[in-house]
Amino acid sequence: MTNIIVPAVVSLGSIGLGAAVILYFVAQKFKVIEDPRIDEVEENLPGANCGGCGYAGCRAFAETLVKGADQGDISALNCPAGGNETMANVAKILGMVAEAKDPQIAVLRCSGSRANAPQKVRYDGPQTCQFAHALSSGESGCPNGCLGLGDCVVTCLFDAMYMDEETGLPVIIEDKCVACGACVKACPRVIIELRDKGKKSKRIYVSCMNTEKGALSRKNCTVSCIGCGKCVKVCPHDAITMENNIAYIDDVKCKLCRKCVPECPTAAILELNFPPRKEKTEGEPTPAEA
Amino acid sequence: MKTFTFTLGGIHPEENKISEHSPVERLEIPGQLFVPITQHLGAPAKVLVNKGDQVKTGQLIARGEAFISANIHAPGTGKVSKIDVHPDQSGYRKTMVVIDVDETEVWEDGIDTGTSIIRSIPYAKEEIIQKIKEMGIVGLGGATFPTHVKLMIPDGKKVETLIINGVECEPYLTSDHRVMLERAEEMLVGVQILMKGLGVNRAVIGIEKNKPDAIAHLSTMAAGFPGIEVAPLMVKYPQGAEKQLIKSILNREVPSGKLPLDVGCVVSNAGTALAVYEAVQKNKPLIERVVTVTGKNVKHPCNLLVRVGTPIQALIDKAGGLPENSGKVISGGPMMGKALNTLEAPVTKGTSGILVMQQGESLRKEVQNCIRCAKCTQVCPMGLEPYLLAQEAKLEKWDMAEADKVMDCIECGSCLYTCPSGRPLLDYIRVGKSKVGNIIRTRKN
Amino acid sequence: MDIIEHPGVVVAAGRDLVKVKILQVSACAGCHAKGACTMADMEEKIIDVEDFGGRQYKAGDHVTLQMGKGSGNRAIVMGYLVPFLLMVAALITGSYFIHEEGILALVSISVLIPYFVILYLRRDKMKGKFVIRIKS
Amino acid sequence: MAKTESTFTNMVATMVIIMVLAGLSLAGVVNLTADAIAKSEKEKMESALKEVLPPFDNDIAATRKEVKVNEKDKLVLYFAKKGGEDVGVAIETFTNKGFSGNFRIMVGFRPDGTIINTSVLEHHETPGLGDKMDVKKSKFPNQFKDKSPADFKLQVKKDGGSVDAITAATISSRAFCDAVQRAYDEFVKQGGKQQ
Amino acid sequence: MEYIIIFIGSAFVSNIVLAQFLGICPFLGVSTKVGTAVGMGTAVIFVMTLATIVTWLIYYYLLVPFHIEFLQTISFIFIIAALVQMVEIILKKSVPSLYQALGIYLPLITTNCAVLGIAILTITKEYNLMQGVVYTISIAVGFTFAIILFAGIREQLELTEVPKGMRGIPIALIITGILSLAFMGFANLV
Amino acid sequence: MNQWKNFTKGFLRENPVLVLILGTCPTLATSTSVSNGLGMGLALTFVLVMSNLVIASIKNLIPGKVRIPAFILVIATFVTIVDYVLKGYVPALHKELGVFIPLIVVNCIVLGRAEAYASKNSVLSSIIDGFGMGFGFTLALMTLGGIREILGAGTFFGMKVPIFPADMQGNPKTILIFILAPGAFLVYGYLVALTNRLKNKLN
Amino acid sequence: MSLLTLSGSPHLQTDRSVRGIMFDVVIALIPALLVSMWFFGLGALKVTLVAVIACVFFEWLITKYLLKAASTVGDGSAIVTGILLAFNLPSNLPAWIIIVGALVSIGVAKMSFGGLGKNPFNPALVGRVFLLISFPVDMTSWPVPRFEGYMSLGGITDAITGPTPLALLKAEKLAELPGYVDVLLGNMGGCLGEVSAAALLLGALYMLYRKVITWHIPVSYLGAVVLFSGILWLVNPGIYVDPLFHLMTGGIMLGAFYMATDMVTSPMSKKGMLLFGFGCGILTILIRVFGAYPEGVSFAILIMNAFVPLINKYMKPKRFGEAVQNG
Ligand SMILES: Cc1cc2nc3c(=O)[nH]c(=O)nc-3n(C[C@H](O)[C@H](O)[C@H](O)COP(=O)(O)O)c2cc1C
Ligand SMILES: Cc1cc2nc3c(=O)[nH]c(=O)nc-3n(C[C@H](O)[C@H](O)[C@H](O)COP(=O)(O)O)c2cc1C
Ligand SMILES: Cc1cc2nc3c(=O)[nH]c(=O)nc-3n(C[C@H](O)[C@H](O)[C@H](O)COP(=O)(O)O)c2cc1C
Ligand SMILES: Cc1cc2nc3c(=O)[nH]c(=O)nc-3n(C[C@H](O)[C@H](O)[C@H](O)CO)c2cc1C
Ligand code: SF4
Ligand code: SF4
Ligand code: SF4
Ligand code: SF4
Ligand code: FES
Repeated sequence: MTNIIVPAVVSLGSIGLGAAVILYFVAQKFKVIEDPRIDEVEENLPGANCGGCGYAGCRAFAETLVKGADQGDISALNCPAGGNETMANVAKILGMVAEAKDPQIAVLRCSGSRANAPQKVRYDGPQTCQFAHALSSGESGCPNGCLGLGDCVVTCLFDAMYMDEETGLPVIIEDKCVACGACVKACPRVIIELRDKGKKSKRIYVSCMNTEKGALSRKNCTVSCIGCGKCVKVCPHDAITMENNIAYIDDVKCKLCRKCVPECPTAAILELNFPPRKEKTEGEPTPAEA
Repeated sequence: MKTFTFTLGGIHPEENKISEHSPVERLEIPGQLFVPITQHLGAPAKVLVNKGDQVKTGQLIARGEAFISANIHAPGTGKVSKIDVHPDQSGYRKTMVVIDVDETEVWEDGIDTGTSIIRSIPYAKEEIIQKIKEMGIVGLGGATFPTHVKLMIPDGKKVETLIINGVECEPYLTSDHRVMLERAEEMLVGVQILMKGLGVNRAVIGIEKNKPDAIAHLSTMAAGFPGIEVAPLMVKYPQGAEKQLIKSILNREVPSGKLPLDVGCVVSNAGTALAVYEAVQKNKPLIERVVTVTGKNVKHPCNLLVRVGTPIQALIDKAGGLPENSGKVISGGPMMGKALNTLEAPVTKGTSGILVMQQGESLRKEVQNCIRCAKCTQVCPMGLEPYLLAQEAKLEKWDMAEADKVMDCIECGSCLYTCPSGRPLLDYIRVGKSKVGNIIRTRKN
Repeated sequence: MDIIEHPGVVVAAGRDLVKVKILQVSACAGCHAKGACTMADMEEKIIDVEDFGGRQYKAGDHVTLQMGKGSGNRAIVMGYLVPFLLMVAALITGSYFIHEEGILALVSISVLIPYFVILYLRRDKMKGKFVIRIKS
Repeated sequence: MAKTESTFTNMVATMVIIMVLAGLSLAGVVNLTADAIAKSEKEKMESALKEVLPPFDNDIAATRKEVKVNEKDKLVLYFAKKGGEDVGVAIETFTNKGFSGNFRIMVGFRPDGTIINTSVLEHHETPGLGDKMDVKKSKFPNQFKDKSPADFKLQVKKDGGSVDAITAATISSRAFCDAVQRAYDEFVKQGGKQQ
Repeated sequence: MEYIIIFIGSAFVSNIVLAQFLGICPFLGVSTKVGTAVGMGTAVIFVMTLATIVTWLIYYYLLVPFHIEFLQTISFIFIIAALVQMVEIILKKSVPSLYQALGIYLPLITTNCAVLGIAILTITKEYNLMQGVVYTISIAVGFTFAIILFAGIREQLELTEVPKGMRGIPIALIITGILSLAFMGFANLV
Repeated sequence: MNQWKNFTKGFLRENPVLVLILGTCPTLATSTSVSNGLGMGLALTFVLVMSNLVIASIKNLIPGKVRIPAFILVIATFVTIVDYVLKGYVPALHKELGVFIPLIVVNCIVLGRAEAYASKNSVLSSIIDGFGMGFGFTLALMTLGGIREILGAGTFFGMKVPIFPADMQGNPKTILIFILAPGAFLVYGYLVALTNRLKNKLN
Repeated sequence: MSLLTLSGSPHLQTDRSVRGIMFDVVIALIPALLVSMWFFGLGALKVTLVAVIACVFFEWLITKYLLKAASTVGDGSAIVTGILLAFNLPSNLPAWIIIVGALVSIGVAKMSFGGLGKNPFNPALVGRVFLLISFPVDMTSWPVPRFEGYMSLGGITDAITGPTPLALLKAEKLAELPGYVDVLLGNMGGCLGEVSAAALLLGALYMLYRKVITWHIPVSYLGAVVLFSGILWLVNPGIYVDPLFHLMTGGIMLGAFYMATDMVTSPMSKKGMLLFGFGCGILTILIRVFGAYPEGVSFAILIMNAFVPLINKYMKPKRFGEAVQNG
């Protein structure tokens, strides 16, 4: 049976030779294997493809990260969904260090619930905020208020939002929100804002975006910011500014002293996750720093 | 007599021209007038008056400075009480000049308020255009496109025919119908002025055959006006849409993305012709128009001559008040009109009718899956595929929507009307149009 | 006109020519299991682009290449369809003269040689037929 | 262990070495399995022969005789003898009228032309339908036993023959008859015994 | 006539994807665009035909004379892989612009089980050269036909919202199943 | 990674057939019955384990650029071995599996494992990986084959499963289509959907 | 006063609804059902009821438990699918087989894609072909119609089975073919719904009148059948039957008017519909004359269903302004 062994070995040997030659040149010319670090980085990303990083998906972001590392700088890149831990892991893979970023969270800057901003007309088009916004000022008449049709809720990939049936407003679940910002982009009225999460998740913000004059906005909603400026005056840290009839609290400057909150005549300033206030008399300054 | 019509698509909703036989009445000027500074397609006009100023009826109060813009005149005599925001027909607050109307009306100098009909047109082409521009004339057919712009034919283009749109294909509406019956002669003079302004010697007035009295009346009258003909049209929506009308009458199709100019014609509404007459022959700016107030449950459906800026509430009151079971109040016709969310909004130059719908008929059908029945495709007068465009818009496939010519949609609503699944086709298509429009614009820049 | 787009990265940019690197993946790589299956499923290709509107590019820029569908179809016709037809034609005509199938097979394959030689000689003429642009 | 570099010589050398090794081991395996393969093929043929023939004692493989029908299709005849006496002929026959193309069956005849038995060698008919022509799957082939095609009309009843077709597989049944008929014709042509 | 029978039989009756289960990966994986499907199909027709001719030659003029048919698998896979690469190289060298245009337009053509499978089947079915070529072309045409239909359906499905659990591979397989069901109508056509 | 996890990952989480959708052709073609599925599964497992073993042991000897051809060569050798062994000793199975045995050589699972795993890991882990993946493949094929055999032929491993009423000749009226091509696609489709659901539930 | 309602224009909608369209189809199918009950007895009714109930039940079950969505059985499409499935089955089919068919129709061909309007293939036909291939025996044994059939209550199992005209054709038995009158009235073997061309035509006229379907698909379908079978007949009248016979037998009438016209699975443009119908016609005759199956309607329509997306892509309706695009 050697008669088959010899031709077998010879022909295979020559095919092997030929293939090796061809493949050598081919390999020389084109073959690329993707940078293995990309896969590794991608594995460490949450894989939610939420777009919070500003790239088309986790893989695109991984590619950017690797490229950034090659250029020696990934400080501008951040994965909000994964948070500091993920970024630290990724940085380690790439041999870099990631600075910890303050965690953020989405807040709804509107308190126009069914009770506060009663329905004046009925909207009967496609049930999305985008359409309702394009058609008219909405059911309550407030041109800046929440339309309550939940475009934001639908977009959230982390199940961090739900519609409160009673108020007709979306609610952000603190533990779940990763501040990817998808809802901010989805809201046609841009009333969701990403803010620093603050110490122990304490936050103070003006929950209104109505730029109309006070009297007008009060017509539609009892808790609107009327642009009276009282909070601006009372804030000891210069954290509040007034523009377009609407007060804005800068989350970096705000020291969470809570002085502005009782000052607001329409209760448009919300405080979250603070211990209950002690019963106090009118005008008495609240204790600074919680 | 030959009946003209267009070929692709079209629907025939119930006509319901309830107010057809009610002669135009004048609605008295209300105590306060809210005059928006944008009542036309294009840039807002620049306000010329200040709070506290006294204005006369017909006085220029805002000037349209951009190329596509229009002048605004005071629709009443009185004091400018404020220049502030007030809800317009969309419910959003827009800047308006608010005039507290005086008891006695004082007209701006030079305006001829007499009723005599002046037939001779001693003006040259340029003067005509200038006058139309001064008087703030915009198209009354719905789009409120500044009429003087239409008359300025760019070099290299040639216009041969003026088409006067007296179709009024929208159900319920009758304002153009009444104008054509009651003010035919003035209107025809207006047509002549437009012809002169355009430099054409042929004008065709298109009227749907559900207005036989108007066809007959105008045909006889037109005998005295050389070059003007009347074309009876088949009753089919949207017969009055510009492109369809041109197809019906001239058998020419305006190509995608092109203007009527490109097929040698200009289309103007019948009411616009009347406004042109008044502007040129009587120096009267566009401060009032005929508005149909109608609806199945409205007590006195009527056609009213209304000053611009009058709150819509006043019109409804005149027609017998808002009926108990009203579900929707629409500015315009049921096919193209806008549902109002407040009756405080004022009448503007473009308001052709106020329609009050009953609660039952005002609610949309339940939305079901598209069954691909192709009915929407069959009725689309532009030969589009609405089911596809809507779905592309819904799933944000803008490039596909563009390739499928979403921008050609004239928003006639035939598709949504006809869909057995009650799909909100036009709502989606509108979103598609605005997105694709933006994309095209940014690409150009 | 239908446009085909493909992302790429600039590798070198000159005054008249930009070289763009694209990653061509196989059909299999379109599937989500590409991590598991790596048989020749990706290749980098360098594309020369002359039509980039005079804009400035530098190595590392991410760009999108565009090509008319017509160019793509022409490429398929010239790269695959014509050689295929030549091969079959040679096979059919050859079968009347050549009765040894082995030689017939060799002949039909070898007609590809002159074809590609001709293509090679005309390569500069062909350049104009495949218009690749960088999307602005 | 350091990784081998991708130099030209290295590459060629590795490839050649692996190829040679592969060639060697394959040749070995082929050698090892060759007997088994030959045996299994022989067994398959013999078991088919045994199924359709009465007991015989000659070297039946040696009596093999091919009759080419056309370029591709052929009939194969085997002649069984016992004690030098002709006891039967097995004919490997085919049809191309099957539901899914060709199939091959083996038919055994007694010297007098009666059918001893049939056996399906290869087919692509639908499982559950056409494959019922196999003895193992249904009784359909039993109706051919001991019949002589001289008086047993090899056509399905629908077509006026004597064969009960397999329910819902008339096509296969028809094709089966076609194959048997072809075998019988050859049997008659050959005169029923080895010449 | 014989060739017509082979053609109908292999392109429709036992379609490579829908009945023979070969080349499913590119079938499922190829872009959902009809245009790409057409291009892919053309490329596959060429590559398959070329591969069959070459492997046929190798088999009958190398493996058979030396009695080394057992090297079939090993040699075929190498030859096909090398062929595919050669086509690429030749295209690149002869007309770089054409090669570049293909790079943008089409996915990479790879050796998959369809190409190898058909090369092997051509041998198994004992076809002569002409029959083998006709067979291969028919198979490739059948493949192209199937992916074009499939791409069309997928393009349409992209605009209808398929239930979440079924999206992607499951629905693609269901469509293929129904398509395969429909193609059974061609049964016994030849 | 812990070896047990390494072994079991192919069962569900990274099941090559049901999750990664690799090697679709043999999956569909050879799952007409449980035994065919088992046969194919074993054949593939053998090739997988052996090639993983060889590749893992010689991985450092092979220059990077001929890695893939060398792997293919190793795999093709084992495939041919399996081919001949089956032909010699289980001819019936060999006939059923037909062209799909040589086609193991282009199977993504085998090459993918060689490339992604064996070329980077130790011999032991590679063998375990091969067994795990092979087992996952076999499991999937047998599930598919089981469903198709029961519904389509009314049998399981050739034994009658009496769930179908019999026709006049006493044969069960099975749903034939399941052993034909369309049935393969449908069952596979729903099995993939089901696996996805299961996987999501587990996560 | 209650609240005003807001929505985009238009503010009018037609009163045609999906449910209305589906019930029109049901109404159109009633004459054919009555005829088949006349010929096949209560078996016909039983098959229809089982199919309809199973279809509706599966749709309800799947929407509720798998898709977890609002029920859609109210739209009536499952009823149409059920009836049409039944019309494609022989009247003596065991109930469990019908239920399997209904599950395939609704579960596989319709709900897997998301329900009404999303399925690329005709559900009833997928169900039928599935059954045809799975149970060829049961699916091709047709009870012989008898005038007294309606009296033999449920005596279905032992009904005599006989061939359909098309099966006779396949068996090349031209002599035994029934006459035209029998064919027109339905006095021949076959599925429930394909027996009476006259009853089907009556229903089709109703659907045309109600604008549920347009003429394009049926006309081009039947035209292609006449054309193609006519050519064959002219070439050799000895082996091929005349076009009229083709038209009247088998499922062509049912297919052309009720199944190829299923709006979900047919093209959107008029041009497309004509091409679709034509393709169905050609394929039907091709399969009937040259293929394995005596009847090709189901396969032909399913195969053409697969072409619909391509037809829709390349045969757009005529656009306004298109003609003068370059002028
Ligand atoms: C941006 C723009 C430019 C236009 N330019 C002209 C023009 O130059 N001449 C003209 O006659 N009409 C012009 N039109 C007016 C249109 O032809 C048309 O009459 C107007 O949009 C109202 O039509 P509608 O009511 O059918 O929508 C223009 C319209 C738009 C939106
Ligand atoms: C669907 C549709 C229907 C229309 N119907 C009418 C109509 O009935 N009468 C009318 O004058 N204009 C109608 N128009 C507006 C005309 O297209 C066109 O803009 C108008 O006649 C131009 O005249 P104007 O600029 O004087 O308004 C309609 C537009 C659309 C899109
Ligand atoms: C999937 C499928 C496979 C079939 N396979 C066969 C087959 O292998 N052999 C056969 O004769 N008929 C087969 N048929 C049945 C024929 O198409 C047809 O029913 C038969 O030729 C005529 O039926 P009869 O035997 O009841 O007259 C098959 C049918 C189907 C649906
Ligand atoms: C004219 C018409 C014909 C129909 N034909 C069928 C049919 O052949 N098969 C079917 O399952 N459903 C049919 N339907 C019902 C419905 O469209 C079908 O169930 C959808 O395909 C399900 O998405 C038909 C409906 C209409 C209006
Ligand atoms: S709530 Fe908004 S920011 Fe937070 S996770 Fe959801 S989408 Fe992202
Ligand atoms: S926050 Fe914005 S997106 Fe969310 S419900 Fe309100 S309006 Fe809609
Ligand atoms: S609204 Fe647009 S898409 Fe709809 S019918 Fe009218 S033109 Fe066509
Ligand atoms: S009319 Fe409605 S249901 Fe019919 S195709 Fe258009 S969108 Fe779909
Ligand atoms: S297994 Fe991938 S193409 Fe066949």
